[in-house]
Amino acid sequence: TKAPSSASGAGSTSLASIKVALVPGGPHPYFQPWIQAGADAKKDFGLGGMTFNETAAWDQSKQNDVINTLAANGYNAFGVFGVSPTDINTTFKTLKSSGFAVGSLASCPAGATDDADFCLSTDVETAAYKAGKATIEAMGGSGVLVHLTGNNVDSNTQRRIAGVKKAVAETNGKVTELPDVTDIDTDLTTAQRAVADLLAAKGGTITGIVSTAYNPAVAAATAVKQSGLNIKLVAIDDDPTILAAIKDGSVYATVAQNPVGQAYVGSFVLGQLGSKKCTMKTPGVTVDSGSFIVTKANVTTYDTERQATTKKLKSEFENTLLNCK
Amino acid sequence: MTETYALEATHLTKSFPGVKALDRVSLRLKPGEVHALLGENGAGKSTLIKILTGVHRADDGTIAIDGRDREISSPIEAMAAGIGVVHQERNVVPEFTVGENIVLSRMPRRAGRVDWNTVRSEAKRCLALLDLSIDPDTPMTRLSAAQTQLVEIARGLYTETNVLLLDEPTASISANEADRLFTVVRRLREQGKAVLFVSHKLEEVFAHCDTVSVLRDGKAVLESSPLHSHSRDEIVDIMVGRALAALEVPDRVIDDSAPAVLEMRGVATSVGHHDVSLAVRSGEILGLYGLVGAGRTELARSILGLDRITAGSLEVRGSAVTIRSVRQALQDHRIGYVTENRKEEGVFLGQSVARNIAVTVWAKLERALGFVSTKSERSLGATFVGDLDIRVSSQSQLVGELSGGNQQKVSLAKWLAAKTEILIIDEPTVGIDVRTKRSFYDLIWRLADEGLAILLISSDLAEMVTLADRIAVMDQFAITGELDNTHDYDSMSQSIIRLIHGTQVA
Amino acid sequence: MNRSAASFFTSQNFTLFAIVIVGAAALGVTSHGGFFDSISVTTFFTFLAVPILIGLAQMVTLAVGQLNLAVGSIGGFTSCLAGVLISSLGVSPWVGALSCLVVGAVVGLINGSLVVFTRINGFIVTLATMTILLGAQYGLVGTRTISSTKWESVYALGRASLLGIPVIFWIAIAMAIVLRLAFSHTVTGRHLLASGGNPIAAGLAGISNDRSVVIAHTVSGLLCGVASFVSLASLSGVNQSVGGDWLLSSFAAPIIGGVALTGGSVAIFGTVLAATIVRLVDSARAELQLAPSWVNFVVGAVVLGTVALGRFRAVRAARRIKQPVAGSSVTIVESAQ
Amino acid sequence: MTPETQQHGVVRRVIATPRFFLAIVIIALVIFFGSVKPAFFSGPFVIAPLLTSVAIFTVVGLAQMMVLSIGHMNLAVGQMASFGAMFMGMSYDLWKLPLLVGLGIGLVAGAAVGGLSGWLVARTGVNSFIVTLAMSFALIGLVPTAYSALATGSAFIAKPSGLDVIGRDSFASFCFAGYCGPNAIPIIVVPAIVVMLIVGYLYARTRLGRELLMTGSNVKAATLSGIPTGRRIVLAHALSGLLAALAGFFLASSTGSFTPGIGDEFMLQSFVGPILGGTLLAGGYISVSGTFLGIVLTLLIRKGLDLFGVGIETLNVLLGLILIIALSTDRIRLLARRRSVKRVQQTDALLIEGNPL
Ligand SMILES: Nc1ncnc2c1ncn2[C@@H]1O[C@H](COP(=O)(O)OP(=O)(O)OP(=O)(O)O)[C@@H](O)[C@H]1O
Ligand SMILES: Nc1ncnc2c1ncn2[C@@H]1O[C@H](COP(=O)(O)OP(=O)(O)OP(=O)(O)O)[C@@H](O)[C@H]1O
Ligand SMILES: [Mg+2]
Ligand SMILES: [Mg+2]
Repeated sequence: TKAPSSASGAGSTSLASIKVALVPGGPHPYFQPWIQAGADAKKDFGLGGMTFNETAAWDQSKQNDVINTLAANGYNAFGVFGVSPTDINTTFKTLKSSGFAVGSLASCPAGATDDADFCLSTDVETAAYKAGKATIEAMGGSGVLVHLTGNNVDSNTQRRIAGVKKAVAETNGKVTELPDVTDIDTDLTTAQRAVADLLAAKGGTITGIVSTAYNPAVAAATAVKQSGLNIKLVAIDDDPTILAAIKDGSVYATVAQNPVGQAYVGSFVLGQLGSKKCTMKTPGVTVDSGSFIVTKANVTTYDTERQATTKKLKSEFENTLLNCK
Repeated sequence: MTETYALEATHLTKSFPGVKALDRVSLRLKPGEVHALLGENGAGKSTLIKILTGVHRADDGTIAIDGRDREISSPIEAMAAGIGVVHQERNVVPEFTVGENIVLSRMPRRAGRVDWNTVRSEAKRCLALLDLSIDPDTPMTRLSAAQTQLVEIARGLYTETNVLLLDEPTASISANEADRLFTVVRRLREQGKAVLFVSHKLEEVFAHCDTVSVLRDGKAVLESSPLHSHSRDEIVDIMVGRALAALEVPDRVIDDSAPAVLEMRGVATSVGHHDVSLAVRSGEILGLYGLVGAGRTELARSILGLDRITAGSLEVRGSAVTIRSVRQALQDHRIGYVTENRKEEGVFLGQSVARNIAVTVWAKLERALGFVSTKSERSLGATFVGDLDIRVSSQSQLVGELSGGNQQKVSLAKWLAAKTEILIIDEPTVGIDVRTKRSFYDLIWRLADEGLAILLISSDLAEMVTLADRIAVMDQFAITGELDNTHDYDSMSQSIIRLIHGTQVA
Repeated sequence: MNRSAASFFTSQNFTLFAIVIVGAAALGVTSHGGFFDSISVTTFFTFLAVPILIGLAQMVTLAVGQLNLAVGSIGGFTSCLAGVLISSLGVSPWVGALSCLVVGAVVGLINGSLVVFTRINGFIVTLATMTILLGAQYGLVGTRTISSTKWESVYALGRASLLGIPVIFWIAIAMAIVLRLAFSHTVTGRHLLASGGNPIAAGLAGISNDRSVVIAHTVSGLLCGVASFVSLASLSGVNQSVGGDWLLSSFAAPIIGGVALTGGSVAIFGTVLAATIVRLVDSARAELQLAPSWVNFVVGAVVLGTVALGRFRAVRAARRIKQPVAGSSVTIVESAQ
Repeated sequence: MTPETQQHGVVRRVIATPRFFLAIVIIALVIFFGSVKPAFFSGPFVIAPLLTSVAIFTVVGLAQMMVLSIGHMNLAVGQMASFGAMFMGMSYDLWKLPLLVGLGIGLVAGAAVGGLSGWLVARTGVNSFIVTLAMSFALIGLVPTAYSALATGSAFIAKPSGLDVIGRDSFASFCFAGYCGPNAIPIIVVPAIVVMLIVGYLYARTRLGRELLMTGSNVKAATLSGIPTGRRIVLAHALSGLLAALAGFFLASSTGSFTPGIGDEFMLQSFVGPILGGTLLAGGYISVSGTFLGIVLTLLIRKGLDLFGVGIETLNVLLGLILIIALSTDRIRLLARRRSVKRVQQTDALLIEGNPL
């Protein structure tokens, strides 16, 4: 193991000396594509090391522990999904002060400042907005919509709520929204019970459901199908369960994000920054990694579009965002 | 030809961490005899009984039942061997009914289910043996302490036994109820069963037992000797290990004209007392006698503010007071209460001797920032350990490790440390051996001579007649009379019994 | 037996029953009768099965004076194991789903044995097994959700109904009845209660407290297994989050239902009613469109209210019979555990 | 007893404490981790974060130990921490108060909810397990609701001056005559040590501490000895809430902001530390240093496993196993000791750990 301080030496170092750590917020299906994308990036760009560590278990101090331990183990470039958007800048600052390259992946810190080198993430609000639009489209432009989502006190949840509200507002009152159902992403039972209760209580009036969290989406897909009600459902992410539901028609659409692009391009940029070959033109810049509406029509092909976006992202960094020697 | 014994234990040895509770003790019970097992506190009587009933395993020694060697390693095996037992500690399942508690060791069942009808009829049968008419369906929690003890005894009679072991069954019941037990014991003797009887009440032992064994410090110092070949004093000397001088009742002078420090006038309480009037002067011992359940403990609790006084007045040193808590009783009025329930209410088993004694005086030892120096605590403790002759290895010894008598002294010491002037002492010598009892008597007299006003509650009539200066008699939550103590047992006991029976048909 | 018939409708149960009736009626009114239509009824009872089962699972350990912090993780682990057995190892759906019961019981047996052999407090033992099982559950499924389409036949059971009420609810009720009979009419059941009520007395009566503890934990594990089976039959799939919300509700039901933490008592009807009340709160939340955090509020308040009320009632009753219950007025508190 | 045997006894007694056992295991683990993974001795990335967690969780453990001392439990430690921290966040963010004033307000808030639990326990006689469980339910509902109403982005992010110093600085930022302190030791250990000393002093030297222990040892006897047990129960719970809030403050200062998630991870740790350290669940006996060592041990193990790159599933499995093994060896060792036999028996009688006979 090498001392972490050696990474901060002056002058450019070879990419082989860069060991990238991808640290998700905790175990979640969203992050699983990072494993393969990270491995690909390591091979394609000749990085010295790559690890994926999800032991943070959705707790900021545990995530800090994980990151610190990785640093002690010689990792010197970090792609991090901050568990707590309001706290993660503090962590970024510490890492930066030790001379590490830091990217905020899949989620940006809350507030205006970003102490990481860059943030490569889905624009959460835009994705939710797109999902809202898709739902409204499926509903035929009018009706009653309800938004299912996760932890209410997470600033990303607030952004999602805003995104859906924006889409609803654009209908000029043709679509009304029931109060948001939050905090039901904790576990599948809670999600399913909440969805079932919702359908039992308001099933007759609801015409569209948009779910911007994982467990509620899984639960809603089956519940809507079983109830036989004519409710259009739009989900988020492209977990196999949801894709299967799109194929069988129980889910109208989903908004896929681009985890592969985040990890792959993120690792590339981290390699460039860590080896001191490049610097960011604007430190802390936010880049949208893209979001994609997936319906029955493009369920088999949307990934091609996404791969293209990933390519574009990489060249965007190379050509406009990075300042290379 | 060797005799067949109903039970023959040979050379039983048992060590607990730090103590040898039994050292090669042998015990022989013949069919048709009532055998007394005597000894001071901690002599090993209960340990012996626990080994015979499979609660503890002996380190060494053998047990034979009806001449055949038996391995007894669990209560079930003891039952199977025909040994019935009433343990010293009360052990009932409070959530169950009386009936179920009686049959707990062998639930009657039919077709895999509990046969509740048999439970009831069996329980009724056992209760009837003791002339008790408690309904077997009564929840255990409804019973008084004495009734609970009687149910324990009934439980010992449930299974068909050849040997019945009774460990201080009469410690907390009145003479009346004890008599019912002895009727059963006599019947068992006639049926050729063997009974082992443990008690600190020597009167009972001499009245009902045939043979005697005595334990001292875990060793048998007298084995299966005919009881009536010994005098009472001889037995005491054997138990104690040296000649114990006869008890000398001191000549106490009471100043009748002195004002009362604690006085109750026409008091009624939330728990049901009525018309209670009594007065204690400083330097005086007022005995409060009554049968178990008469309401004496509750009266003490009302004085301490644990139960409410609803009518009448309570006066301390001449002025009427309302006491709301023990703390107030102690700090404002210097009243202390030595509870009858030492283990549960009197001492802190898991704490050191020093802390147990100092608990009432921390408020006084306290310096700035709540600081209490361990040194002052210990020097205080040392005073009382010496003064009351409490046997401890050091002041940091845990009270749970002391013998019962020494625990009782600790329970008293904390009130002396607090310099109380009025002391209520409730059943001070329950389960305490004869020697320790003596030292307690001396201590109580000494405290009175030093000027304490003492309200002494006891169910032991002999004790009352020995200790008190005056005796108030309580029955069914009211004072039925008050007597000057002549210290003559026969006349006093008759007058007292008359006061009790005046209002109650026995 | 008239004693238990009497206790069946003790005032505690009666209060709970009244709350259920009033609550359901109120919901019926606010929903303009919608609460009583068949979809609502089905939904209500479908999601009542698991709370009842885990409440009973906790109650069995409380009966012997133990706790089971691992209820949720036993449920989560067994359901994920069944999911993996069926989807990856090709085990037939019914065998896989019923394996929940066996595995649950085995885990319970391990819990009980650990408590007995190591003499470590059950709180800590089940805390440790909880952690272990959470790890194992994650190890089994990672972050994916195994869809219930893999066990259609079992899943069909989750939607089947009998007399207009879901079969899985009847399963929970059947378990409650079996437990009730076991606790009031079998010798083993009485022995468990004796061990819980006073272990020393039980020991002296020849009852093995060790055996009681092991049996209680095993039955508790088994009931968690049944709850996990019911989850398999009613959830759209299983993933690492299953069981995550069981722990607190498993305590809420028996405690509101009147089970003493100190052991020695059970309240099966009370537990079922209490679970129903919590479920009513849940339905009301959906009906009134309140944030889910309200449920926590209400449940917290109800737990406190019920126990405090029960306590005051006990004190009053004790006073009425003028027989102090073991120095009740000195006991300002019961020591924890 | 001769002085010699007495000394022998003292040594034996020290060796027989759980603390000694824990210290030995900790030293062995440090040597093991250090020699297999030299990165273990990395000051800023291993030692300093470890010490920070130790500081925070020692306070959490002490918060639980407070109520354990009277034989109660506090299942709401985590929620009390988040409740107290919420008030600190509000003080800084909404009311712009200085560090210490906000801290004080938060501590009072923590003490108030703790005191409320205690009051309910003392007043109704309901078991503390239930009361604090219900309290945690209520706070789980209340705190996030309050955050979403009061905080933009559901977190209070304003930082009064000094917050970062406590939470994130090490002695390396304190320089004197050109020499700076080690970067392996975070500032946060200082307040944590102060808290340990105060709590230790409370129990070892003051009347209040003694009265708490007596209340835990036997509440009836304590009442009958004139100790105001009701008030002591309220006090113990209030102090537990106060320390929980303090731990919440430490955690917020080290992660960066005041969020409703503070304290989510406190409950289990809060029991493990004191119990490993020898504190009795039944009440009446505590150990501050034991609690500290118990916390060090568990966090050290966690850190070690992290260093070896153990995944989340294995980590949980191993932590559970280690907990069982550590406690069963501890129990075996305890049973070998005469003094503790009685304590163990008391505990047993209360906890029904199998056959009491
Ligand atoms: N479980 C135990 N653990 C350790 N020591 C014990 C235990 N039980 C009894 N002892 C010790 O063994 C000795 C004998 O106790 P035992 O209870 O047999 O006395 P006893 O003769 O019944 O006294 P008493 O008249 O007070 O009932 C005492 O020193 C006691 O402290
Ligand atoms: N069922 C019971 N279980 C436990 N303790 C009880 C029970 N009934 C009464 N007690 C308590 O036991 C003690 C002795 O009660 P008991 O009825 O034998 O006599 P008493 O009237 O309280 O006092 P005394 O015997 O001194 O006249 C009292 O403190 C009482 O509160
Ligand atoms: Mg004895
Ligand atoms: Mg009495």
